[in-house]
Amino acid sequence: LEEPLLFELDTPGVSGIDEPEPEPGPTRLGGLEREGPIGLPGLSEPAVVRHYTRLSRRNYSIDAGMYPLGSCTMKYNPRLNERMARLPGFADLHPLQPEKTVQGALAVMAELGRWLCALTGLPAVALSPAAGAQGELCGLRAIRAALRERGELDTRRVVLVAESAHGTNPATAAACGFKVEAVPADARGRMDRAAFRARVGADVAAVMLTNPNTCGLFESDAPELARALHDAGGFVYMDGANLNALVGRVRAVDLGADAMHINLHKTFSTPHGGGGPGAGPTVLSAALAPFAPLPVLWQEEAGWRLIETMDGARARGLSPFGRLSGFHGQFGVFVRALAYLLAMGRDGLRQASGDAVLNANYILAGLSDVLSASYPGPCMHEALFDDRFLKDTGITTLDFAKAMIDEGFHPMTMYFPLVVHGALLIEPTETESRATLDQFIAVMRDLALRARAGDQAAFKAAPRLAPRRRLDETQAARHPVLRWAPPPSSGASSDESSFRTAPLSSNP
Amino acid sequence: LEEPLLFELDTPGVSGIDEPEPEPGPTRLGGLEREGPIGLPGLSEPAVVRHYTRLSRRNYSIDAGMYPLGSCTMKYNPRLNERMARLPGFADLHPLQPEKTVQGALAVMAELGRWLCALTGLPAVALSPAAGAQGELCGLRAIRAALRERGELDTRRVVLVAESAHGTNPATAAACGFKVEAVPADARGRMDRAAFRARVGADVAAVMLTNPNTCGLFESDAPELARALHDAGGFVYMDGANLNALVGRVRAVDLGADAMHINLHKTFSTPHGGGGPGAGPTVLSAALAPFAPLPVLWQEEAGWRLIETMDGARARGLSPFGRLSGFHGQFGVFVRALAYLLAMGRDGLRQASGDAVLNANYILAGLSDVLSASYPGPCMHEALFDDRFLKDTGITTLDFAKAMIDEGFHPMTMYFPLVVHGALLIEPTETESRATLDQFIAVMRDLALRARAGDQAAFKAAPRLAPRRRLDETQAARHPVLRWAPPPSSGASSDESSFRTAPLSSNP
Amino acid sequence: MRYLPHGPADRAHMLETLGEPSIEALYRDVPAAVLQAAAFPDLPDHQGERAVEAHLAALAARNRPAGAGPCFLGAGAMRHHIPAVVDALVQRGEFMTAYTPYQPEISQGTLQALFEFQTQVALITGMEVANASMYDGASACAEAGLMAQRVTRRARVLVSGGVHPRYAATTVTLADGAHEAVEVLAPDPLGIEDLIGRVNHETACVIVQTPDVFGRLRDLTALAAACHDEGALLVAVVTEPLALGLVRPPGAMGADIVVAEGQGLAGPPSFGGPGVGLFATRAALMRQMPGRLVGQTVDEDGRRGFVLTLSTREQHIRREKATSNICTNAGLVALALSIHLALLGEEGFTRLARTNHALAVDLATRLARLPGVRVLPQAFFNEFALLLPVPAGPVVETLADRGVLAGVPGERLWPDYPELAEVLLVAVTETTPPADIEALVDGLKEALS
Amino acid sequence: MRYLPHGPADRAHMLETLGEPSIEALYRDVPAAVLQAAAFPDLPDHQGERAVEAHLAALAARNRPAGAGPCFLGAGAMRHHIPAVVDALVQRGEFMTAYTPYQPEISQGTLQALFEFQTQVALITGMEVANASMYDGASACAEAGLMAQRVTRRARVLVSGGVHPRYAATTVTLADGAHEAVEVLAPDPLGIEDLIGRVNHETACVIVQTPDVFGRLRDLTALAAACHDEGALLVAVVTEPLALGLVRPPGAMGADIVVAEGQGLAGPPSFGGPGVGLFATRAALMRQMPGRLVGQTVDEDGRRGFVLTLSTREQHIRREKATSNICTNAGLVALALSIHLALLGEEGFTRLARTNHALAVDLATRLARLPGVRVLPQAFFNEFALLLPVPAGPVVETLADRGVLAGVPGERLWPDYPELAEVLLVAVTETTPPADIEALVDGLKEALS
Repeated sequence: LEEPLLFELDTPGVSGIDEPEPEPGPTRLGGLEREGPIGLPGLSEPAVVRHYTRLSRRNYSIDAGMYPLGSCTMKYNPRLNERMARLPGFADLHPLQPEKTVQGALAVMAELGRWLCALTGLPAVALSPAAGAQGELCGLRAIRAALRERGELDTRRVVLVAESAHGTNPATAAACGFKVEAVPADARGRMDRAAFRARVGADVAAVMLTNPNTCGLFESDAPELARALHDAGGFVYMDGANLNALVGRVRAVDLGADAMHINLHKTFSTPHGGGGPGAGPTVLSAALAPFAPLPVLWQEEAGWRLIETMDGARARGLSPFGRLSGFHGQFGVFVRALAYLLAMGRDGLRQASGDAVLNANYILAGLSDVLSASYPGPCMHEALFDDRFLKDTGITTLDFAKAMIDEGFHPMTMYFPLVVHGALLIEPTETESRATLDQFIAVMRDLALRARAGDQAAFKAAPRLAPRRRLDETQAARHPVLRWAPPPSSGASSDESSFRTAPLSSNP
Repeated sequence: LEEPLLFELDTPGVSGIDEPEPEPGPTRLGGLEREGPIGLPGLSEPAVVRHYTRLSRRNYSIDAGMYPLGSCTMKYNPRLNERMARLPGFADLHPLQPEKTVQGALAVMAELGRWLCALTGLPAVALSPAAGAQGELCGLRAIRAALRERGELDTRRVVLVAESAHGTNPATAAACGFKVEAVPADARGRMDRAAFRARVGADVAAVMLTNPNTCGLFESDAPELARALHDAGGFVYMDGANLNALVGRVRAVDLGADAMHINLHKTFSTPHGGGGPGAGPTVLSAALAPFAPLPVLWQEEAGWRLIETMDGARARGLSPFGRLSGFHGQFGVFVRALAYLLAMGRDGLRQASGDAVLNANYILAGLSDVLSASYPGPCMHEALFDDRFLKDTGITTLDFAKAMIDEGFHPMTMYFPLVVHGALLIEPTETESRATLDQFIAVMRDLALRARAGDQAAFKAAPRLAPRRRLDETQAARHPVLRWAPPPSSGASSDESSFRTAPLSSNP
Repeated sequence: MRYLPHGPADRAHMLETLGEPSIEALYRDVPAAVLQAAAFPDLPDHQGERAVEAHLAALAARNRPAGAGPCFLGAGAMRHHIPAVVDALVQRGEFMTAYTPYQPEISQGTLQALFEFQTQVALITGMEVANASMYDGASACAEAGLMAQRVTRRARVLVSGGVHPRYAATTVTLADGAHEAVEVLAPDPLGIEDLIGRVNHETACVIVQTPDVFGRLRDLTALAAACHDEGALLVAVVTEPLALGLVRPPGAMGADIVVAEGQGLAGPPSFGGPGVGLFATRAALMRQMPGRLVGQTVDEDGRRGFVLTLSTREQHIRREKATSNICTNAGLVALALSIHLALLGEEGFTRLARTNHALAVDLATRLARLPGVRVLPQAFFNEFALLLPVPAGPVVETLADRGVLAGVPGERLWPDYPELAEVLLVAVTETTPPADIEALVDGLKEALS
Repeated sequence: MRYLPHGPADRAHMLETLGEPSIEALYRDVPAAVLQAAAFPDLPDHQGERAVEAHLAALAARNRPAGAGPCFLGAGAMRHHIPAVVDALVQRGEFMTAYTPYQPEISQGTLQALFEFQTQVALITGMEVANASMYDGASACAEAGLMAQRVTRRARVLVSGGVHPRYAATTVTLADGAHEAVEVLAPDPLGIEDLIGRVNHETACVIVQTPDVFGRLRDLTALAAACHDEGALLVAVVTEPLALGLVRPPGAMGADIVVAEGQGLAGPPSFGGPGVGLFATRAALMRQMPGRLVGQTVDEDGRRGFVLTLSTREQHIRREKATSNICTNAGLVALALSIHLALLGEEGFTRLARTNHALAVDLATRLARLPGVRVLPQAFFNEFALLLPVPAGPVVETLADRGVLAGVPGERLWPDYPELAEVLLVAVTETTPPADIEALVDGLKEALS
């Protein structure tokens, strides 16, 4: 059965909400009443439940299967976290309640901050970044503010970014007004040490570096390179995307980081939710800490306070670079992450990162003879392969990925990092069992053998067992249809075409 | 991907629960310590979540689609009910708390009881029956107790049961020590009036009658036949299974009922849960009310009380026939049902029963020319067809039902009631939309035409798109395997065979 | 009317299709007088979700949740910590809103889960087979009596005085449907009743509980032998199955049928219902077992699958000759219990049992030091009867006013036995923090002084 | 360690397969000094679910839930009644634990839901297209400023003094990344700021809010015309989208971009996060829109399906040339909002808006009768600023001690503007019962006398 759009299920006059009609009375709308209907469809509560239940069943999810997405850290999302985030004492708090009525919530933020600082060894944390990319922005803005204070903002214009970095790194650096320069990788898949050293200088504001990097390899030179950059007056931004390999074993401070965002929705188990909400608290070194954005959590005799103004911050010796969100950040995500940290504890976190690395190496070893591993092991929490094993088969990494769908697995990350050709980046995380890993390895081996045996047509036709076969992404981008519009036949003449073809030049 | 059994996912040493080991200390077990392991498998929390998520995805459910099961009243289960039943003030109540600490819970029971009495017109209700079948038992035991008090228990030995009745009716009557006699149906699908009148007499304790009956037809003669039986000193037990056609429009009292169970999990929207828990409160006439089982809810000056003893009951003029459950019945189900009743209200319930009947007639009309309707309309809340339309096709009602699965619908009730050949009993309920009904009708029409066109092989092969194809039920019953046992190879020699073949005669 | 999908236009269209003027016209087979009699002047009209929620929340607020303070109530309804996962999974629509799995091809989720449940129940009770659950422990106990009557073709059922009195009463009611042959012995806090001496060739079964209602662990071995010598069955009742993580299961002591109440490991007490009845027996008696059974089989492609089986015992086929009139089970509660057991596993289940016992031993030791207080059972699991120097009922009421739910007083369970008025049943679980234990000890000390 | 599936035997087997002596050996690329430095003496070890729950529940108990008594707080975070269905569906693992839908074949659930969300947002804002959500209203506002800079190739962003000051601050921070060209006007409780007069050929956009932070409904028509005359864009901010059920949407008044905060219709305020930013614009500007977009297409069999589209704007492809560095959205909150709007439908949404407004009119009428109290806006929706005769901060603290959360005092939002100290923002929703309104009126009367 196909599932129509909500708008195609419209039953005029029906609502899934029974609020009573208010008594007629005066209005004070100043003549700004809405004219004409909105166009929202009417559905009963049963119709809504069935619609979304059916839609949900067209999704893959970590609850239903392994997500070997490299650099995405798709681990299990504990249900206790959800229960805790929904306690009325957390969920039903207004952000502007008097501070004396929310001391427990502020204590949650403080306690989470303590964990993050302890695990990274950095002294301060800005909790408010709403996601990893905003955390990067937070870090770079703090660096910019520090440079400004040093009077070097105009001279230090360059941010070095590893070739293998996530796209958010250069995008963020550019959004902060820096000039982005890529640093190449060497044959070992690490940042090229010589190239880096050669580039360090008085015009470099910072380096953005992921460690372990997106090839799943530990950047062994990181402490040394960081020292070199620090000596030259630059800062080190460490991308926390791959923190899951390090938690409880390696501290960012010991790798020379001045700033690092932490994806609570990856490393600390809060759900991805089909694309958010996440949270990207950013830890900061002593040099950057004063520039952390508002609000700043501050402990005083009367209890926890939120410093919300520049004046208030300055009175405490701080120079915030600004603010990133309307209130105090993703509080609901903080509760979930703290629940996870408490549940895992020091020993559990250390075991988890170890198991994550163990699992990745188990996959690397289990597949190295049939897939082409890009670098020798050991890897950290993810294993990188490239498409050499598909040479002359006519099958691409994409075809291979789609064939995995028919075997019941979500594909791994494809075509990233860009430093190898046709990359297949596999991150199992620690919450996959040995039985699942064995099954995954068996499926991957079988697919690789079938690919090499020349079963091209089957791969090109995949997926066949998914809710949809391959979708035409080109058409979607060339003629974007971003919303439903009533069919032309149904009365009011459709202006759907205007959503598609209006030229950019009609822009005022 | 196939999903193994829990036992096949065993990871020794792993647990999904982290309770700390207690301090070693003295035990007081009297030498009755367990010897040897139990054999429960070890699974982490992620493994458990994935196991059950995957299992759940192999189920059909009302959330995902229509369940046109005749006599089952598979309607939408509101989520508000679930939230209400989980309020700590309801869920976290111990049944033996001092009564002064549970006045709200007793008020819930009283309020639910008031609704049930008002809707049926009967003066009393026994809430404790755990399900419909226990409600039947409750009613018949009350009748037995009344007969005993009248000194007629030895003379009134017969319970009349309509030929079309649910199997629970004769089973219950037998369990209460009565002799069961069937009353045939007439050509109109109703209880044969003449046969009934002829059978009424001094040896008849009661009649068990479903109204609307299981052919989906209203027993128009019910008031008259009830009068005849009452005049002859017998009682009328009305099976409440089909109450959904009548709520808010027809009261059981006006049909002559002395007792009727009400399936809260059908008529009043609490979930079926894959087979329970349900609840079967039983309303009773003034003649039967004194015999209602313990506990009896009683209002006194200090508040609500539960009368738990025969002495206590006798002091209030009651003569309970006994008790049916450890505590006070399915309280969690009561909360859900009351939430539903409050949400629907008098007007909503009336509209719901009307919509249920409208939907059934819409289906009857939409299919009558291609399926063979057993009786002319109007029907009540369900529409009955038989397998005449499959004559000479080689396709059975079962084949037809299995083919529906491949079209995305749960099959209707098959081969029941027994009064027609190869019955197909379809009950849409009021919570299916017109769009769904149209889709259902279209699918059924299409299948009927394909069946008559002679597409036998396709029907015999159905279902093909379900998680399983047809299962061998004969083997399951001949060689029952009711539990997993470790495979013989894994150490301790398996005694699995003993679970299968031990002869009944080994019985002491 | 948010639960109704039809708009006015839908109803009009459908009636037009039918050629009917109104919904009321479809009710023409109902006598007019009957339709007219149906008025409901006292019932309110429909209400929105907020209004319903407010009404019920107000009723809930008139109760004192057990967990709002110290609580030592047990006696067949236990409060264990249920992991968040259990309720999250049980509330998946595919489980919660599914019907009985009569169409096995699209019900493998429920069926496999129940097959696993049956296996778990068999394992913890030490029996060979189990059914897919019954309404609750009390009705399972009664059905065990009926089953013994069927198996032995004898009428007499002997119920120990250590069996929960509500179970005994339910058994009398249900097993007495046709005969009046159930004998319930007087409650027996000291454990000196002579069951063995009462078993004879007319006995269908003896029903005994362990830990019994006074918390006492019982060795059933000799009783089982005596039953078997006379051709009777031994039925063992367990109201706290967590005990089976630590103590010898009835199956290992010769019981023929084990019944239990699983609520405590499945969910909150919910004022006593719904619960879930466990029912296990020996393979030889399988076909006499009441209730629903899931069996393993294969599909046309040879893949393992599960079906409801041995349904020829049941009422839809056997009608008046069925083994029982039961038509539903406690599917969703059974599922919750099974998920919890899956989470616990061997380690977690046995460890949780040890934790419960350790707390109970500690509490018993402290309470035994109070002047005039006696702990009755020598051997117990996580619950035990106290003998107070004064009637327990007023003590419980007094402590309730101080926020402590001290336990179940004898008068609540045995109102007909005034000699048990000084008995107080006290239970602890892993949810009982040390401070609560202090509160009980101090509260009792004060109330008794 | 209940979240870890490996037992000791698994780890041993896997290490053996790898030929490695230990997990630690796999960390050999990490300098030894770095490994040795990592000690965490102050962190506790793992804890069971009960212990974690107890710890967090104790922290939660140190807060006063807004719903525990009368609450009139708004100012960008609203408390609406969210039907039980919303959270039940959002918590389905298939939605909650899914990744970003980069593999469309197995992500149609999320994709179709977001496509529906985009349509709903376009409908209620009166715009042509919308994206799949942003972090929150404040960041959406800032992104609108950035987008206007890109579209117009101009730097200057003019922010009305009626825009929520936290939104203005976020916009300054984010839009100032490269330039310092954002001008925020002083707060303007009386609505006399001259925006039109400040628009010129250097203006990228004007950002204005309606209802503004003082609750005032604004007619944007003239301002939009002025912007368009100068080649600038008009950005409209809505912090309470329920208003759009009753008042004319910015799209109908000429806005080019509409941003809003959807939290109030999606879930509880959760101390301010996560929220969900709505972002809608005209079709012509579609390719300059930041954030994730879902588009309709077909699969190989010609069946309708949905994909993430126009991703060439995004950072994984464009890297430093991306329209934005944003990489996630607020998918699950967007889903919640969409489900709620699906439940409401045209009828429910507009009715709920009428209910909110009626309550606000009633409250405003009563409060205006208090001596010395002035209701500032003439036209408002469900929130309005009061001018008190005394500073509002202490009044709020006093009433909080009496259990009434009276509103947001001026000093909380505008600490730098002491002239706004007497302002109190008061909001009502359908969750405000009449008794709470009485409590506020009485409380204020008392506090002011």
